[in-house]
Amino acid sequence: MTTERKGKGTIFLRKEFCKGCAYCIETCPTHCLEFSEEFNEKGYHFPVLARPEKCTGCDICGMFCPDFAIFGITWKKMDKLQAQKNEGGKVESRS
Amino acid sequence: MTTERKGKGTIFLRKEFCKGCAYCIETCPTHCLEFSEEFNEKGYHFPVLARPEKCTGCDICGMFCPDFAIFGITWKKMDKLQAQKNEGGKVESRS
Amino acid sequence: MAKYEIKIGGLGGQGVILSGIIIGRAAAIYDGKYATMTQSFGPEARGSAASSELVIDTEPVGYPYVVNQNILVVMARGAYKEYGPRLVDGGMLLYEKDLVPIDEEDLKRRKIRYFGIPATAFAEELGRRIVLNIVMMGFFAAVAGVVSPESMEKAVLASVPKGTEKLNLSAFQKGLEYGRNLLDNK
Amino acid sequence: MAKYEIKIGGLGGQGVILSGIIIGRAAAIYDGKYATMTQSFGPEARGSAASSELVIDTEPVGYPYVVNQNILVVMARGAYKEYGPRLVDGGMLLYEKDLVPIDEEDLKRRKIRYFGIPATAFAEELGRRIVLNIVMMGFFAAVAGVVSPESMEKAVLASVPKGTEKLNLSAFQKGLEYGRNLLDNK
Amino acid sequence: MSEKDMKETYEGAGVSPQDQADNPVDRILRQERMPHIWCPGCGIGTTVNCFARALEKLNIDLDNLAVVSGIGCTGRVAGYLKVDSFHTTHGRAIPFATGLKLANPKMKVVVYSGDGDLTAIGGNHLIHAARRNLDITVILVNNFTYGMTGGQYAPTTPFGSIQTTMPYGMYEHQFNIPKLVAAAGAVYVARWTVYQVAHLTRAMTEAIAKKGFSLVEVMSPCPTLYLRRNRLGEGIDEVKRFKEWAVRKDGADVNDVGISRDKPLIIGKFVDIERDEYIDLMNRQLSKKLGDRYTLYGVENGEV
Amino acid sequence: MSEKDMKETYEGAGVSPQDQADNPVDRILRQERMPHIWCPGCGIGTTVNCFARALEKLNIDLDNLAVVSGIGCTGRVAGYLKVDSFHTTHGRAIPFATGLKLANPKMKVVVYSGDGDLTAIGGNHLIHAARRNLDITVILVNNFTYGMTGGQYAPTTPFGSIQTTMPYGMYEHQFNIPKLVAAAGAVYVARWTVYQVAHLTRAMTEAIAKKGFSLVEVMSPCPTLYLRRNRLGEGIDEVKRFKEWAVRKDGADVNDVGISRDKPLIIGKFVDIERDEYIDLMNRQLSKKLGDRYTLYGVENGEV
Amino acid sequence: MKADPKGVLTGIHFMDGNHAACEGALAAGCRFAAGYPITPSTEVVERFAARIPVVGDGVFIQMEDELASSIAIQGAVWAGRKAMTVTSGPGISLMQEHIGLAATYEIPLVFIDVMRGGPSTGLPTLPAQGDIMQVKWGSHGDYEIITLATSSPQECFDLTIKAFNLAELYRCPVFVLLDEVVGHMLEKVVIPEADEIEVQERLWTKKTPEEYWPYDPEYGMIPGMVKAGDGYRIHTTGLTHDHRGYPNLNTKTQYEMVNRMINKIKDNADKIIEYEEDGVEGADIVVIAYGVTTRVAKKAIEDARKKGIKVGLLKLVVVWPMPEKRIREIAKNAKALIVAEGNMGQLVYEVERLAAGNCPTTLVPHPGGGVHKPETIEKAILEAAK
Amino acid sequence: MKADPKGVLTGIHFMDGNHAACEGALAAGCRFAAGYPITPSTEVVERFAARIPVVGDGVFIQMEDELASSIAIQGAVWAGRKAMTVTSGPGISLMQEHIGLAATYEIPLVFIDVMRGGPSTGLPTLPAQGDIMQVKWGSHGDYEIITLATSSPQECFDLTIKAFNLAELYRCPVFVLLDEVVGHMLEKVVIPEADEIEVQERLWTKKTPEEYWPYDPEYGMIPGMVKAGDGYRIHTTGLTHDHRGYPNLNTKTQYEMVNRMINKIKDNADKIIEYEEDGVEGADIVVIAYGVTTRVAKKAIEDARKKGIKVGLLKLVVVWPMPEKRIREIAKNAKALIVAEGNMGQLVYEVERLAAGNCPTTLVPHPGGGVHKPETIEKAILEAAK
Ligand SMILES: Cc1ncc(C[n+]2csc(CCOP(=O)(O)OP(=O)(O)O)c2C)c(N)n1
Ligand SMILES: Cc1ncc(C[n+]2csc(CCOP(=O)(O)OP(=O)(O)O)c2C)c(N)n1
Ligand code: SF4
Ligand code: SF4
Ligand code: SF4
Ligand code: SF4
Ligand code: SF4
Ligand code: SF4
Ligand SMILES: [Mg+2]
Ligand SMILES: [Mg+2]
Repeated sequence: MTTERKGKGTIFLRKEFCKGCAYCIETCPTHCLEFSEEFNEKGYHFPVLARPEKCTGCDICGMFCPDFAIFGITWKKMDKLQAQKNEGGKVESRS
Repeated sequence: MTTERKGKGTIFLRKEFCKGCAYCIETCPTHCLEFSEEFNEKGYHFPVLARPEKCTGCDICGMFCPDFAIFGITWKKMDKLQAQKNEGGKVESRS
Repeated sequence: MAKYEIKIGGLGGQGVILSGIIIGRAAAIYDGKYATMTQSFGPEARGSAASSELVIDTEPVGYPYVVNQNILVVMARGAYKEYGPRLVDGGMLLYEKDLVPIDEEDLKRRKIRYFGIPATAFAEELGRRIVLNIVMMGFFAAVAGVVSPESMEKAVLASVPKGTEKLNLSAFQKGLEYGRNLLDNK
Repeated sequence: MAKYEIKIGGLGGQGVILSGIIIGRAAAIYDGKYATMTQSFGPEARGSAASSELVIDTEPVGYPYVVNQNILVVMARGAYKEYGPRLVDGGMLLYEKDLVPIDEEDLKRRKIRYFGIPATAFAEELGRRIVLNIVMMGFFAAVAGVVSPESMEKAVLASVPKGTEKLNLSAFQKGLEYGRNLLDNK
Repeated sequence: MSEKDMKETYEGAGVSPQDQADNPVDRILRQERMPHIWCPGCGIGTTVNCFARALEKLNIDLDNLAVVSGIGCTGRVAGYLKVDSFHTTHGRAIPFATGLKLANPKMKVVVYSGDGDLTAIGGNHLIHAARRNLDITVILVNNFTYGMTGGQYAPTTPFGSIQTTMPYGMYEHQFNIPKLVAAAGAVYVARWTVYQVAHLTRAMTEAIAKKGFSLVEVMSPCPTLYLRRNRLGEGIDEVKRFKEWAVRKDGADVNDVGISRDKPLIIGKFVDIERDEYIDLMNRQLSKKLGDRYTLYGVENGEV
Repeated sequence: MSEKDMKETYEGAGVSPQDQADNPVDRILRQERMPHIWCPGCGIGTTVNCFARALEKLNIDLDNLAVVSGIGCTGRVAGYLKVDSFHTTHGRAIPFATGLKLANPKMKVVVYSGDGDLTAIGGNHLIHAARRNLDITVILVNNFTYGMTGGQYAPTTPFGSIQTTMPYGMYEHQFNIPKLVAAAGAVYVARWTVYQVAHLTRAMTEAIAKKGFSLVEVMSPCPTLYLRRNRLGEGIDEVKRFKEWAVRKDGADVNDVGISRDKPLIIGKFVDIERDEYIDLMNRQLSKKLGDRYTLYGVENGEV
Repeated sequence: MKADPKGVLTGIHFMDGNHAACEGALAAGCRFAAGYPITPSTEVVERFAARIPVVGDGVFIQMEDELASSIAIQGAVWAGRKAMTVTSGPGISLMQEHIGLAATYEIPLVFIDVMRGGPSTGLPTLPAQGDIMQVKWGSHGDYEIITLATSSPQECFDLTIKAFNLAELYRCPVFVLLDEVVGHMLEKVVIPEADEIEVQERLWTKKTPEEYWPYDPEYGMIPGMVKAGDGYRIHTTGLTHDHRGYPNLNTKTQYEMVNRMINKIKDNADKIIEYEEDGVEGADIVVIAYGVTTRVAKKAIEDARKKGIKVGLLKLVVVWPMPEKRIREIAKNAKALIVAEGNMGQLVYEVERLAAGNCPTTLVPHPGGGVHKPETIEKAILEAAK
Repeated sequence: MKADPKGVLTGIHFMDGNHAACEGALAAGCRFAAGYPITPSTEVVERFAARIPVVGDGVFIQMEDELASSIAIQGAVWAGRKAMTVTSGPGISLMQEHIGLAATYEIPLVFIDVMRGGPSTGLPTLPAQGDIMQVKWGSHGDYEIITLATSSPQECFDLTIKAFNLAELYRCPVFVLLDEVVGHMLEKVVIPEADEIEVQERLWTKKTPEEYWPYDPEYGMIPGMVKAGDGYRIHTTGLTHDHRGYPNLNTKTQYEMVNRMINKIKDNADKIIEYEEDGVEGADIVVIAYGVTTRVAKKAIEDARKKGIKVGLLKLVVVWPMPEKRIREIAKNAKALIVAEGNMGQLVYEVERLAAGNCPTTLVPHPGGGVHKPETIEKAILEAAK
């Protein structure tokens, strides 16, 4: 399930963690996030990458998110991680 | 039991309160106090007005004395108090 | 029914506690019954479920919590999920129609009477989403048969902040009417 | 006498507590007896009386305080005044001759043996007024017959600050000799 | 929720494999305890986010990190971090941390707690820790209120603000926290808001790296109990307000950094000085006095 | 000892009648409790002497004066003064005084206690009282030690000094008390030693007269447990040393008044500023919000 | 004395226990409260903070911690006020030194403890009855306190007034215990007219400053009080003190002081004690309970009675001092005593002591976090009846 | 495990109880002490401060107050140390919140309480036994602690070691009580060679970080311990927590937690309990006492025996938990029990409970400020024998 790479990066979202606070949406420097129409289980609107072409993967959204729901990453870093993984290198989860 | 008025003032002493700390002796501006030869009941030497002619009644000894044992007063004030008393005026003890 | 054991569930901020107070006050002060309201609150519930419980009886209430939950009022899906299963057979469910998807089959099987109202929509019509719970209370007054509508109305007036009486009365009326119509049409 | 109940009294700073420790240590560690020392201390005693108590026995000491005060060692007038009357008839009094005026008549009436020593003067002779209590301990060793002089000497050495052993030994000897002479001449 | 589960809940805008999302927060979170209890729009989570990134930057062995919290909404931070973490009693995180650090000096010890916890009931420990200058770091989340107990006034509540125990508006003076801890002896003091995430992260990094007692005051919105009651909107409104309100003045005189809602909110690094650290002082004095009889404490291979 | 007895114990160098000795200390002392427990050469008594004279100068109704002490040698002061006087618990004189003052605002309330009591266990109350700026006065007798308990180190013990719990010399940093209370919000802060009896008396007068939280730090010798252990002689030696050691700098920057035995001891009046008092603030805010529904608190005949 | 109408919110209210307790305090004449927020008690002082500026001539202050609150109120009492503080278990733990001080000062003081689950931080929002021994034994040394337990908002109102009255009468700390669920439970609360509320005035001394000493018994064993500023120029201390309030550190003074402090409660116990009985006379089984547990026990007892068991309820309104004589009597006539309490066994020890082997005493514990199920108590009754 | 010789001052000393207790702590492996000065206890930490830099690898810190000391030691324990604090009644009052925390954390911790006269500031320099109920009941909620009472400097040494060992074995706070007079009494103290001193090592977990949770029972009911920095990355809290140490605020978790915490002591009581009997078997009268009072009681008993009375002594070395079974037995065989204690009646309530009406229980109180006169106890014995 790969997707088109429109911008320099993308976001990950744990929708069910989101409490709809709008921190990410309001602080994204490129204004590429918007609230979903949809509610999550708890009844909150969550962000969607409305303008993926503008996402730089800077993870400012991620730094702001008080609920650890969103996380931005550049394709470059993604590829590096993917490569590491393909080489069998374990992605350290305890630093 | 009046005594000769040699200086401008004199001291009162509660000998048994004295703990012989020398505060009064060392701080008297006119150096008119000295330790007694005698001990008091607790075994301390107490001050005596060795040079009464030099006492100004300034009560600096009294301000320093940590044991509320000594108190200096001018003859002038003494006379005033005496006069008040003679007039039947009560010397207020609770101000 | 002499004894009602009512649970009101929703999300924090929906006025679940105030709803409990209104019903309790109506019953205890204006309807001459005994009413005990308890509330579950606390940090663990922050930003999630909130609930209040009411025991209404004609004699003094001993055990203060709901045991035989025979009426459930829910304003959020989570609350329905959590408290729905605890409704006793033959009990009654009042729910916010647009927010709470119900399982009609299950309810029917358990012989539970259920009544929905689009309270949020009504509240929004009145311009203040916040009066959703008062709409619910009007609805409750009409449908539940626990306390008289008159007492409920008095209790609403006694419980809402000063200056908001009119708005809240409209909300209450809205719910009441909707409820009455619903009953008439059933 | 199997059991000694000793009170040592003086002024704060005279080494009253150390005296108690020395006798206790001599008895408990070097003389194979049982010794319990207690001390009265505290803010109320600041700058005034200080005292220590010793119970020495051939069997373990139960009640820790002095009840039958049969030996009194005093280094200040106040202490004599306070503890003198509590000496049991037939007891023993050791006192600093120059500091403590005694009431010989009273003592004789109560059959109390009393021995004085100008310990302060001796201490001053040795150049340190502070060893007054050690002079007293030498005197005690000679006169009291509670603990052996050898044990007392060891206890003095074990109890005084390092570097002061010589001075303290001289002080002890001084008191011991004076005491022995006194006994010989009595 | 397990770490794996948590990763899998990510919706990666269609990206796969999802577990490549190398989020530093996820690595330090106790995933099984998510989601956390904080309200929508509460800034505490954002500070934790920054903290995770600060640790990443510091590149320290997390096995040697301990986080100690008192009681309060912020006090729950310790419980969400996958390090040795201690939820203590109200106001007493600092003395607990003092014992921990002193007993095992190799640990990096961070106290993470709220304004009420650290400056009201815990005020004495705060100033004494600053005085001693033992090497610990305090992250103080200032949300102008006692969040956990329902919004009572704190020694930080601004003049005029409504709180449950100040129903007619705050009339007590506030602490100027940087000034107070600086006066007590802190060697590093900074203040940021949750708006300046990058600065905040750097400040946390610096504070943890700094030897001695360091403190970072983080201004953070409490929408539920402070903002709404004072008609100041939601969390995001305060975050945006911080942007306007805050004026950065590194090296500002701590006398000038008292907070009032009518005046600019001075932020920045206010104090960064050198002063002998506690264990160093202890080792120095005891060695001086005891010579060979004393072995340096907490020193492994010549290094503290 | 009754007042009369006490007067009769005076030996007036032959002067008669002796009861004419109009000593202000005698009037404020509980004569029946004399002599006091303080050691020979302890400076606490001297501070009381100055306090009595300060009261005389202020010419206030002593019925409206309350003195509150914590526990310690200095803590015994309250017990010797013939005013409403309270010996509380260790460190808690200030919150007791806060309750007393707030409950009966016509009282002048003075807290009289030691450095350990007020800055160690009582440190939190000290800074919070300074913050609130309720109108009370603190006389803090700093003798570098915990006297009452036998000479343990205090947050004021100078570097290198020997104390029972610092047998090899003090290695902890000290508080700079004027700086700390100023940072917390005190409006009047002065430091004097028992050598400057006249200045000290005036400072006490000013502090009591000042509206708001005021503090006078008095340096005072503890011969028994601090001086002798550090081979610094008797009380009088320290008093004389104060004369040399102390340098008066009114208005000195509180940053510069930390104490070290190697540096000059800065004394003088450091802080004397205006800042709204607690009850005034309360009255103002509540009147503003409640209007006629609120009656000014603690105000008799239009005066507080 | 009748209550001051300014503090009396006459009317019929639907109110929770915490708010009702605050109204009780105001009605009783409390005009000073100091507190430090803690769940589940804070509403009491929140209400006080809102009400007192309007009631007038009083203050609320939020102190920096519980240590400070619990002594600020003592300053206020010496300044002539009726005062209280409010907290929960962790706060009571922090106040222990000052509870002992209040007992030693012998001042009227009310501590409201809204009990949550313990130990330590425990269950901040959930009920328990785990502080019942703590309030009696938590401070060092020998002293006596009075403790009331409430089971409904109405009782929170009524018993808070009673607590203030007892505090004044016996010059001692009085505790009002609310189970969390009682504190947060709303029920009808009837607040009568001010002139229907009996309020105990402070036992002011009748002596002149010259005759007066603060610990000279004046009202029975109780010394009369003065307030700061009235010219009595008193001294008081937490040290062992004589009748003058001056430290006097010896066994004799200690004995006189402690003995009177203890006996003023013990000897007046019959006047202080309050309990309610329901079918105790002639019962085989007697359930002893306090606070919310009494409500559950009632249900259990009703159910058991339906099964033919002769079971009664002894509800302790005043828990400390215990109704010792009555419990001893009951134990002699009953087949078994059952103590149901919201802890793992605390008051049961006292009941067992008083039972003196005359009948067995069974504990029905609850660890906290909720209240007993009536069935649990009923089961214990049925078991005991076998 | 044998004691580390570095901490053992082998030899025969003439030493007071406070110093001996410090030596006991050092011998037991205590390497961290935090304290706040208070008469009459301070010498314990004064000695520690002097000794620890030379013993090595340890610290003493004087904290700003008792609250701080009593939690600094908990940080130290989690950092792997054996730790203690030392105080007297007022300090114990201030430590109550942290005593509950230690119980809830389930950490080994020793509190030395050198008891002075109370309540409040009381008699700072004079003995009493007024904290005996406080140490058991002073904190809120349900928890269990262990308490030892010493009657001589030798016991101060021996029982402090025992206290540390029990703390490690049961992961709970252990109190060592010294009467002031014991703390300041000098007697012979024999400190054996290090290899003659049995020291309980911490019950370190045997599990890996992956398997480990801090409240999983591992040694019987007791969870194994880890220390900060060892990679286990634990969490703990004073909130009601599950086996993982995570907050879990409900009755079930509460029950599991509290129940295990209590039962690990109750179920092991037989192993923990220590008492000494002197002529209890066959005695008509049994005197029960602890601490210094046992010494006085011995004298009284000897004197009474001379008068032909069959009287025995039960000396409680471990006071909490009480030797319940033994006392119940004794009560069945004796004509009367006498409790002599340095307070106005505290432990006597427990003894009376255990006597269960089988024989009367008489209190011989002492208000503090001294110890009983042997005659006073003897009189009570003679009275009871009538
Ligand atoms: C001894 C004690 N007193 C009071 C409390 C109640 N309490 C819990 S958190 C808290 C205040 C928290 O405020 P803050 O530290 O600012 O944290 P926030 O919730 O705002 O993050 C209080 C008073 C407690 N748990 N323990
Ligand atoms: C709760 C409590 N902790 C400790 C003590 C013991 N204590 C009494 S006075 C004192 C220190 C006094 O020092 P300071 O305030 O400087 O007064 P000083 O005696 O030096 O005048 C201490 C620690 C106590 N009484 N109560
Ligand atoms: S990663 Fe950066 S650009 Fe992309 S959504 Fe997040 S904040 Fe915006
Ligand atoms: S910041 Fe996080 S919680 Fe807030 S809206 Fe964005 S994803 Fe949701
Ligand atoms: S009154 Fe003055 S001059 Fe006279 S002795 Fe005293 S200090 Fe000296
Ligand atoms: S100052 Fe007072 S105590 Fe000191 S020597 Fe002089 S009279 Fe005596
Ligand atoms: S109450 Fe305030 S501080 Fe606490 S979680 Fe909610 S928003 Fe955050
Ligand atoms: S111990 Fe020190 S402070 Fe206390 S009375 Fe003696 S000299 Fe003064
Ligand atoms: Mg906060
Ligand atoms: Mg001091």
